Amino acid sequence: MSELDLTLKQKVRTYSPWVFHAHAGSCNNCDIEIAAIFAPRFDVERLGIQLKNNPRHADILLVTGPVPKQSKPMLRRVYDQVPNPKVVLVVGTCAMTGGIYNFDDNRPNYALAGPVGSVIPVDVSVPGCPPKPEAIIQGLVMAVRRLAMR
Amino acid sequence: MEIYPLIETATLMISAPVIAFLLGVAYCYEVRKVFARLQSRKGPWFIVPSALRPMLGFSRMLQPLYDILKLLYKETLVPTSANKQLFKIAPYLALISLVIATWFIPFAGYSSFGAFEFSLVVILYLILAVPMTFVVGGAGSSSPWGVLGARREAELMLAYEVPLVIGIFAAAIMANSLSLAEIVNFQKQRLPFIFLNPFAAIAVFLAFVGKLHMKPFDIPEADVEIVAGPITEYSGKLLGIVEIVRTILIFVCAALFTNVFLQGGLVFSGSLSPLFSVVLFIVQGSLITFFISLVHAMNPRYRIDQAFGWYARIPLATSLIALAWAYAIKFMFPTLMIGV
Amino acid sequence: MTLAERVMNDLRRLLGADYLGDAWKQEKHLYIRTSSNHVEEVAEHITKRLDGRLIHLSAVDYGWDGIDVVYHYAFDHIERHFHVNVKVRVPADRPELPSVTAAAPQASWSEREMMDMTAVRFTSHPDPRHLWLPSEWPETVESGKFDEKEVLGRTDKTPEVLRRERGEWIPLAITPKAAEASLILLGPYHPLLIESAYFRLKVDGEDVVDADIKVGWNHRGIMKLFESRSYSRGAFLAEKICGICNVCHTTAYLNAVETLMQVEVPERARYIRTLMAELERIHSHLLWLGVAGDLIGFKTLFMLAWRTREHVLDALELISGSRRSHDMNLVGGVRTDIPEEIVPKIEERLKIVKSETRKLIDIVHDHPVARKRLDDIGVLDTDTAKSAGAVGPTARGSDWKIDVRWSDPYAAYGTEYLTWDVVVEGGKDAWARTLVRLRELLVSVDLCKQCLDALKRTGGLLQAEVREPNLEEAIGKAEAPRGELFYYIVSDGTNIPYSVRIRTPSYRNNAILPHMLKGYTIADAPIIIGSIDPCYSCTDRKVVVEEAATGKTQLLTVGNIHRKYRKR
Amino acid sequence: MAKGNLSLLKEVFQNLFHAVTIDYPAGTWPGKKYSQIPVGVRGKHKFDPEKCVGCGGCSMICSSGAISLEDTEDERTVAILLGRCIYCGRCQDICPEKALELTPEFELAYIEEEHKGGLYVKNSVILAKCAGCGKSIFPATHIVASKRRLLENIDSSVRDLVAADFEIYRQYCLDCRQKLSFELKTHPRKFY
Repeated sequence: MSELDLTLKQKVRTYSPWVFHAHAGSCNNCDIEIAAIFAPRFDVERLGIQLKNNPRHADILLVTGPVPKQSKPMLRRVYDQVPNPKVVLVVGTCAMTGGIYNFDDNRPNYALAGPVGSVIPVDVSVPGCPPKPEAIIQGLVMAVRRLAMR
Repeated sequence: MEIYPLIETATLMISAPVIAFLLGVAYCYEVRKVFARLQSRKGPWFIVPSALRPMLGFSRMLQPLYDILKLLYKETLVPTSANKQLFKIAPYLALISLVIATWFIPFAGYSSFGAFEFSLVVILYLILAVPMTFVVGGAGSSSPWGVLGARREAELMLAYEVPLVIGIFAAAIMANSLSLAEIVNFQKQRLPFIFLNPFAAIAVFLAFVGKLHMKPFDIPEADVEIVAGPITEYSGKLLGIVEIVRTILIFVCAALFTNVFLQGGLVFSGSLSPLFSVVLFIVQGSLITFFISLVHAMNPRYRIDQAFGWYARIPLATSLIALAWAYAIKFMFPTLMIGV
Repeated sequence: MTLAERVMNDLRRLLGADYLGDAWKQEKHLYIRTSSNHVEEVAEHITKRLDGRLIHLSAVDYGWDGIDVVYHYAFDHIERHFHVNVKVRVPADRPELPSVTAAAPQASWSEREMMDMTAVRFTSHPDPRHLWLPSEWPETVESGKFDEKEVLGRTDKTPEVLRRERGEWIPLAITPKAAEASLILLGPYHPLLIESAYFRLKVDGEDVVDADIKVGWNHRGIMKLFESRSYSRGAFLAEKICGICNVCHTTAYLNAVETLMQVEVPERARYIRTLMAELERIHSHLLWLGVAGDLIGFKTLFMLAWRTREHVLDALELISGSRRSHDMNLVGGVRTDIPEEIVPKIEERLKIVKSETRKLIDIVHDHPVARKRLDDIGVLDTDTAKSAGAVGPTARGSDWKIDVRWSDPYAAYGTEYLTWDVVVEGGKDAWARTLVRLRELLVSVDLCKQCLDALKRTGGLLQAEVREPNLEEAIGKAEAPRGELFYYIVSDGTNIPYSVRIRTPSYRNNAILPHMLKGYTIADAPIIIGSIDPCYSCTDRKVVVEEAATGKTQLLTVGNIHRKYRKR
Repeated sequence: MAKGNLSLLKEVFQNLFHAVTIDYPAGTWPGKKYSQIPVGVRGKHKFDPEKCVGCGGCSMICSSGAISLEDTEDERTVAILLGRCIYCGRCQDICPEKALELTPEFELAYIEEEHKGGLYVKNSVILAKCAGCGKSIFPATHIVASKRRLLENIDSSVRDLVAADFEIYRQYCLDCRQKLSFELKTHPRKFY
C-alpha cells in the first residue's frame, strides 16, 4: 500500500506520532541515544515526532532494557495506559533478547523476566548496543508506518 | 428591521472561531519552529525534503493541526477514580468560553460583537475561564499530579491576572472606553497604545507569557516535576479538545494584544486597506508570538513561589506605573484624550 | 610516625588478642584479619578518629568454610594509595555480625546489600529491609552457591506472582482515598529521569517533609554474571553496567584484574585509557548539564549542551568505532591504537568543545532565573558529606577534596604523566555541584590535550601479556564522572573470578538523597535529585522493590492505572 | 545578571540562522544524511564465505553468546543473532582467517513480524565425512586450514612426517581414530 492512498486518519497518524520512552532496566546507553535523537543533531521534531512524558499522550512506546523482574508489571501497566492505536518499538540488543545479560539460554539470569517481547507485543526492533541514533530514527519511521496501518 | 447586518453577524460568528483556530495553528507552529530554531534545531520542516514528501506531505506548517486531528482519532481513557462529569466537561467549557471570546475580538476591524460596549470586560472574563477549567479538570482527575497542577495553575492565575487586568484597563482608561472597537478606533486616530503607554504593554505582555504557560511560567505543566499537571490524565479526544483550547488561546492573546496596543492592524486607510490591515494584523500577531517564544526559549522555569514573587514585583509594579501614567497623560494632555 | 604505622598500632591496641594477622598487598593495601568482636569499635575508630572512609563492605561466600566479610577503609585522601581492609570470617552455620551502621552511617546500604546477596546477617541494623531483592524473596541469591538449581528454579516466579500467591497483591492504582494522602511517589516512571527510580516524598502542600528512596527496577544480576565468565570477557560485561561511564567501569575492573595478574600496562595504553576516560567525563558532564537544564525547565540549555556533546561523541566514535560503549579496554591494555591521522581531528573537536563550554559557563553563570533555581538548593554540608560518604562532584561541591585520580592514581593520572588540579567548590548547594562539573569540563579538555600530546611521543605496545591471576584478591578503583568507583575481586587462581563486588558512585550519593530532599519543595526535588547526577543503571546492578503495598500507601505514579480502570 | 542573558541572546540569535540538524531519513548525499561514518564503525557482520572455515573461535570468544554453531548432516552453520550481539567486535579480532568483519552497515531496524525468531547473519561450511563410519566431522576447509597452521608452526625436520600422518587421520572422526589407531599406521607423537 503506497503512502498516497492513505485516508486522512492514517495520514494524521503518520504526521504526528508522539513517543513515550519506557526504561526497563537498560544500561543507559540506549536511553541517552534516544534522548539524543531529540537533541539538535538529529532532531526528530522535523518529522513531527515529539517526546511525551506521559504514556496517556503517546502513540509509540519506546522500550529499552532486558526487563528485570521488578520492572515487568510496571512495563505491562505502562503499555496498558497507552491509548489505542499504539506501536511498540524496542531499542537495543538487551531489550530484544536479553543481550549480554542473558548470556546463556540454558542458565537464565535470575534477575530478568525475559526480553520485552515476552511481556508486551513488539512491533519494530532496532538491534545495536547501542544503536546509532540514525538507526533509531529508521526504526521510528518503520514504527510510524505501522501505526498508520493500525 | 434589516436582514443584512444579521447575516453578516451570523457569518462572522461562524467564521471567527474557525479563523481563530487556523491562525492559532499557525502561531503554534511559529512557537514550535522558532523555539526549535533558537536551539539550533530545525523543528517541524517548513518544506519537507523531496524524498520524504510521499510520506510526510509537502510542508509541516499544519503540524499542530495534525496533532489535534490525530488525538481526535485516538482512544480516550478516563480513570474510574476521577470525577467523571467534571473531568469530561472541563475542556468543553474552556472551548465554549474561548469560542465566545473570539466573537468579541475585532479581527482587523471585523468582529461580531467587537463594538459591544463592554466587550473588553467580557473577553477578560472569558479568557479567565480557561485556567479555571484546567483547575477544575485537574482537580477532578484525582491524579496527584493533576491536583498539584491545578493548585499551581490557580496560584499562577492569581499572580498574572492582576497585572493583566490593570494593564489592559490602563489602556481602556486612556481611551475612555471599555469597548475594543472603540479602543482600536481611538488608536487609529492617534498613536498605538504601545507608544502612548508602553508600561501597560510590557505588563500585559508579561502576563500573557504566564497565561500561555510559556517558560519561565510553565509551572502548572512542568513536565519533569508534575508530569503534565492538570492534563496528566487526559488522553485521546479530551486531550485533543485541550489542545484546541490552547491553540485558540494563543490567537486570542495575540489578537487582544494587537487590538489593545497595536491598533489592530488598522494603520492605513485607502482602497487596499482592508486586505492590508488583515495582513498587518496577522504579522503583528506573529511578531508577538515570536517574542513570546523568545522568552520561552531563553528561560528556565521559576518555582511557583518565585514566580508569584516575580509577578508581584515587576509586572505588577509596571502595571501600576501604567495606571499612573494613563492618568498623568490624561490630565496633562486633556485635548489629546478627548475624542476628535 | 607515618599514617600507616599509626593505623596499624591503633588497630593492634584496639583488637588485642583478636588481631589475627596482617598482610600487605597491592600498593599500600593492608589486610587485617580479626574476629567479629571488635568490628564496631574499629569502624568508629577509623571513621571518627583517624578520618578514614568506609568505602564498601564486601561479603564473600566460601561455602562451608563460612563467609568473609571485608570492610574496605580508605585513607587515600590523606595518604596516597593507602587502604586498610579488615577481614572477618563468620561461620556458615551462624553467619552473624554486629552492624557498624551506628558507628559509620556509610555502611547502611552496603550492609543491606550484603544481607541480600549472601547469607550474612548484620544484627542490630537499624533498617534491615531488603535493598536489592524483592521483599518476596526471603532467602538470598548468592548463598545459592550451595544449591544453585533451587534458586534458579524460583526465577520464573515474578514478585507479582509471589505476592498474588501470598494474597498480598494490591493492584497499583489511583484511588481517591490515596489521592488524599499527602504522599507523593515519584516513579518508577517519571519524566524526571529517563531511568526508573522510585522516591517517596511525604509532602505538606508543596514542601517535602520526609523522603525515602527506593532505587531499583534495574537489577540485572551482573555481579552473579561476572562469576560465570573469564576475566577478559568480564571486561565487556563491566562495559555494560553503565552506558554513560563505561570506560571508567572497565578501567576500574581492569585495575583490579591487572593487579591480580600483576600485569604492567604499557605506557601508550595508559594514555589511551586516560584519553578515553576524560573524553567520557566531558561527555558525561555535558550530558548532565543538559539534563540539569531540563530539570529546571531550561530546554535551550539542554539543547546547547547536547549539541556540544555530539562533538565529543564524534571524537569517541573516531577512536573506537562506536559512539557509546567503546569496548576499548582489554586485560593488559587497549584494543585499538589511535592512529596519527585522527589526532588532529580530535584536537579540532576538543577546540570546539572548549569554546562551547566557555559559552555554556557564561550562560549558566549569570542567568538570573537559572541561578535562582540552583542557589541554596539541596545543601549538603561538609560534615554530612563526610559521614554519609559522598563521592565525586557531590563531595567536591561540599568542600571535600576527594578524587581517585588524585589520591590513588591509575592509568596515566599519576604526576609523572599528567599535570592537573582537583576542582573543589565550597558552595555546598546544587549550584556548587554544577560549578564543579563545569570547571571539571575545562580540566578534562586540558587533560585530553596533554594525552594527545603524549601519544605523539610515545609508542610501543598496546597490550601487555596476560598471565594467570596469582594474587588472592585485589581492589580496583577509578574516578567515574560521578565519583569513586570501586571493584573488589576475589580470585581462586582460575581464569574466572570467584567473586566480584562493585560499589558505584551513585550508590553512595543516592543514599544521601533523602537527607538532601528534606525541607525543599516538590519543584526543587528534580534538581536536587539531578544535582548528584544519579545513574541508576550503575546503582542497580542489583534489585530493589517497593515494599509489599499496604493498604495505606499505594503507588501513585504516572505508570499506574490498572487495566480494569480503563473505560472505552 | 544581564551578561548571562545577553550571551544567551547572542547565542540563540546565532542559532536562529544556523541549525546543526542533519536530514537523516531524507538526505541524498552522505555528508548531510549521516552524522559521520568513520572507519571502524561496528555494524552488521559480514562473512567471507571463501575464508570462513567454521572453526567456531568467534562463538567461543563472544561475550554475549550471540554466535552459535549448528551442525546438520553435511553442513555447519555459523549464525550470528543480531538481536543478541553487542557489536564489540571481538569476533572480528579473534578470527584466525580474517573471514568475519563488522561492516559499517548500522541501520538494522526491522519489523518483528517479518523476521520472526530474530535476524541472523549466517555462513555455512561443508562438513567432511568420516571415512570410517560416515558421520560428518569437521568442516573440510577447517581441516585444510589446521593443516596449514600445523605445518607453519612445526619443526622443519619432522614436517613431512607430520604432513603425511595428517593426510591419513584427517579422514576419520575422533571415534574412528581411536578405534583404528593401529590400522591407520600413523606415527605416535614421540616420533616428532
